[in-house]
Amino acid sequence: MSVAMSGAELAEAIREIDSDAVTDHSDDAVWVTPSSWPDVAEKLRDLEALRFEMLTLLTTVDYVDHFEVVYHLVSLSRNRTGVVKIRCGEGRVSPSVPTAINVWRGADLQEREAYDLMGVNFDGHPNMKRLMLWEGFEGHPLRKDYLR
Amino acid sequence: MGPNFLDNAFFRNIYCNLSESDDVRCSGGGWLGDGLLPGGFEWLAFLITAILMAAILITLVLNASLVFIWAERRLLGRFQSRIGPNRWGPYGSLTPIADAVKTLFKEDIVPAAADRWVFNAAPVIMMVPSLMVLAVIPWGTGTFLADLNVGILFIIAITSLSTFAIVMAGWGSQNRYAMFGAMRAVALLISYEIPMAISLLGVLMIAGSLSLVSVVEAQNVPFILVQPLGFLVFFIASVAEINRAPFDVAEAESELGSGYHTDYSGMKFGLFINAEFTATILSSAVIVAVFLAGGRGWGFLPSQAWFILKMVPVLFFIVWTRASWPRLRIDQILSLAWKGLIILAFINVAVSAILSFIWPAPSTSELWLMAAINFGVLIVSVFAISSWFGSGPVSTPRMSHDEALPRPRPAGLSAGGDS
Amino acid sequence: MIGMGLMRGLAVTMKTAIRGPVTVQYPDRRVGLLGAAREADLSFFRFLVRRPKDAVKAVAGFATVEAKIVQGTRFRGQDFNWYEERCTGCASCAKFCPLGIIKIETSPSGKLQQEGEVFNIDVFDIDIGRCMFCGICVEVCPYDALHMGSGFERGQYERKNLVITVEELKAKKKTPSTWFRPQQEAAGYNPHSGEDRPWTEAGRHEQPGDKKLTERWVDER
Amino acid sequence: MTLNSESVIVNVGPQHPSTHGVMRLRVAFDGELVTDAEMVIGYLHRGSEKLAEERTFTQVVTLTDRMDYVASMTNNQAYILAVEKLAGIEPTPRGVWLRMISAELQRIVSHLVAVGFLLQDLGAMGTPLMYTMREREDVLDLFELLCGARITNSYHRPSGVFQDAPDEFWPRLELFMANMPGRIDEYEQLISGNEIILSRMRGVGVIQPDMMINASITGPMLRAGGVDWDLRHRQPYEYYDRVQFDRPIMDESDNYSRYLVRVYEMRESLKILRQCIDQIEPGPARDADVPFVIRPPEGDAYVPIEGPKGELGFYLVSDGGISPYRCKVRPPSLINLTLLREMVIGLPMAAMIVTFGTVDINMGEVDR
Repeated sequence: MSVAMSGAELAEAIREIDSDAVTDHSDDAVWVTPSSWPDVAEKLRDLEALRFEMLTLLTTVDYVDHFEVVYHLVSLSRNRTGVVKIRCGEGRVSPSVPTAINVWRGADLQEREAYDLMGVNFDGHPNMKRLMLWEGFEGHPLRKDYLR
Repeated sequence: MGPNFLDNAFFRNIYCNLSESDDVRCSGGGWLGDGLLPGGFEWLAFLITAILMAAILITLVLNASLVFIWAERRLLGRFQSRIGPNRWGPYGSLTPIADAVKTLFKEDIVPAAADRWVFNAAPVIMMVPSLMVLAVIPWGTGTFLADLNVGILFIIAITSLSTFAIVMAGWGSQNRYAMFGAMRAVALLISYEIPMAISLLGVLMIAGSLSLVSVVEAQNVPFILVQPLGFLVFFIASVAEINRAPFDVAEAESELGSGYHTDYSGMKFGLFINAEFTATILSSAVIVAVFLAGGRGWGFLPSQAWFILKMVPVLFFIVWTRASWPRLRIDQILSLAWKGLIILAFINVAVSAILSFIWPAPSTSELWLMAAINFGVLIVSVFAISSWFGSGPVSTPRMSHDEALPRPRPAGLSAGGDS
Repeated sequence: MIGMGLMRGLAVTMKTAIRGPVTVQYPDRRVGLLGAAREADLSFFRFLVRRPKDAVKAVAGFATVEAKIVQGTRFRGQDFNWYEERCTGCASCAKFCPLGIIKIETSPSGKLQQEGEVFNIDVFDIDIGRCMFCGICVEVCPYDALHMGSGFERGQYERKNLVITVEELKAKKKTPSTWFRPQQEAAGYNPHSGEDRPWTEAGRHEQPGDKKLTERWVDER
Repeated sequence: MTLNSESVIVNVGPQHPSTHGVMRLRVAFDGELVTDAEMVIGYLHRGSEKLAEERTFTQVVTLTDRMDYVASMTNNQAYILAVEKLAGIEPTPRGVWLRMISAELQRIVSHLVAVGFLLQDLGAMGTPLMYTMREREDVLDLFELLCGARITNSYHRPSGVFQDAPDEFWPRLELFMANMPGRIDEYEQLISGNEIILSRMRGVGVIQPDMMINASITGPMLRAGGVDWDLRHRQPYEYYDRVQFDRPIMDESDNYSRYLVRVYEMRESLKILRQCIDQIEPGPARDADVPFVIRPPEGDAYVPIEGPKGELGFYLVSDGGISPYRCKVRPPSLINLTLLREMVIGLPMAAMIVTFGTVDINMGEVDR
């Protein structure tokens, strides 16, 4: 049975990597800052105590005043799951998060989809093109202010 | 020696009615007497009879391809636990005709980028070799258009023509799928010409003639028994030559749409399909003539009937393999030809050469002896080749067992318990 | 030895060919001589003697019999069954339809009945050209007035003909599917039998003619 | 000897017999060999996630049917589990067993379709496909008894299933369970030992397990690479901790092992089904107190399940309203395609088609 790491545990572990990274934590999730993300992500994958080898789900949520990128991580060897969230685009302006593709290859298509439908930019992604919709489509349909 | 169709009663009657031939076989005259045409016009009688015979044979073969299409669809259906066509006509037997009518009424599309001449000529050329092979096949006693003394050579030469048609279709339609199919088909056809020709050498050595009629006459024992290895190679090669499963890479519908005839529609497409099925029928006819003693059989049926009866199992096997086996990849097909079949064919040639050196004109009992030796050669060489091609042990999944045992549940609860 | 796997494959296809087809034919079934005899409920020889004409037809492959399609009683068909007597015009179905394809227009009828005022239903259009037969309209109907149908033959040449109107719903023979109607299933009703189901037997509520109900709604007032 | 020839770019799809839907692969060929591949998707994008935001929680079940239309029951299951976690609804035991039964039947169907169409890609004239479709029909008949629909089931509801299985369902299920092992053996006879298939599928499309983990690839593909990762076992949801089953693992990580793992998983599914039938308990199939319109508290929930194609999950965010604020699907089909380019480069065209087939995707789920 996999164990879900609580937000507090995860927050503590991430603070050890980068003391300024954690902004907040809840029961099951931890919020980190976008700037610290590339470093934190790599450590989350590589540190012996954590070993989150797999990024199962990457998604974005539009909370009207800001966007949130949600990472669901799984450690196959430790049989644990963890949730990391990043707030970005405060005030709905240019939401962007550093890409995780160098750490988890599985972020590739998911980041492209998130960019396509939610308009969150993943800096450093080598192929940041629309995935589902065609080039030249205006707007990002999953945003709450998107009107047909 | 007069025209060869004189052996056949029907055509002899027509010919002898028309001409004042002095052939002994015409001595009884025709049904209506002798010589409707004046003397000196034997050539006209010959021409009329020959054209009539060609017309009958071509019509029969083309119609047979319709029957074969129906039979194949019914059989494929059976093999796939379906019914197959059963709506139009008794047991769906008129379905190919309905298909033909439909194909005729379809729009004839020529792609804008296509090379029109090449594109339009390809299906016609595709039909040519199928119909030309018809000429030398001895369908029964006297039922053949030409007893060429190079009959087998003629078949091998003419069937190569279809390569042209396929390349023309692939190139002319300016479609990449078609081009892929055409390139594959060319590689395949050229490769399989060689084992096909070499596998026939053994037959020729024993029969002592290239004429198909003589080959049939030489088969006191069917050559499938005398030349089992030659038969195996020839059968595989001819299935490959006619682009049938498991060698249908040229039209590989799961990869290339439908290969070289992707862009064809209407009756041009129909011609391709018809040529394919005609080629299947004719190659099975060649197999029957060369390896299954042609129209030879017991007296209670005419020789033509024996010939057709022998074609049935060959065609059935071709359909059966089509239903059962997937397609090989083009590189595997080529390596099968160059590394497997050619070697087998050469082994066959060597053994046959020795045997025919020992028995230059084999009697029936000597043929049986040859058959026994050749079966030994078949088994040994196929074993040797397959150990070379061998695929190694097949692994199965290891089962990862569940550590957690099921929690105990209260007993006595049935599945259909009421809710 | 190479080739044994191929031979086993041939054996499997041959076995299947001998076992025979499993196809269900529709709209009618072509039968051979044996099938025709079985269909006529006669032994093979009796069939030959008694009905030689049919036997010849069957041998020629022209004999057809009606196709039998076995379907579950919960089959969600496309001809909706609507019981006018049960409907109050509350429009729950229209509200909860995920696609919004039900159009209801009501007008007050002016007469009071037991469970409150009853509305005339002027329009009850179901655009089954866009319907996905999820059955949620049936699930949310509080009065068991709407049922899924059991039919599936409604091919039309124009999309506009795919709209089921209130007149059609009223006139239709009622063969409701037992989808989300467990009481129908418990009663053993099979919609494919073609039996007309009166509105009094379709729902889970008491019949308004019931004594208890009269007490509850009329006498108490 | 190599020839420096211009590579040919071929559009495989969007309409192509072997792209399993409307998908387009732009492939550069050098002769028969693939030198580059890029996938272009979105032809079937229907905006299901956006549509879900304006439907009530129960109405969204109908949308999940249409994502992976080969495995609607498992989609329903994943979605309903997410809703139950979000709203804190406790399902009834009989409902859970029925959900497991339907999900395992659906897994068999999905694997049947995967195997059948894989053999179709291999050029087997549709014979194995017809056989697998024949068995699929049996399962679809069972689904018709259960819920009146064959493909778009919408069978699961928060707190259970919408209606208990009818009486005639159980004997039919037993009949299916009795027939199925023999049928699977038949496929194995027809397919597994066939030399043509062995030569075409073994050692082709190999992909390293650590690479797969890094690329989030899950499901039979990962298990064919030697990684024992099955969410039914690792994160037991529903009552999967009460049933015993094995997980077939292969180490080759090639096309053949992916195929074989699916065949063996069908047998395991039958085992699970048997235990479900033995253990199912009487009771209501659904909690009558759970209303049609539910209002989960604010928050988010993600529940992954082991779908037939990989980890299938729904991430739901609620703002306390009657419809999900955000509904995100974790589509295994899409994410398993991440490494497609790496897998097919250097292969001949025919092997590319087969490799693509063993990933087992469903375009309804890739594009949503």
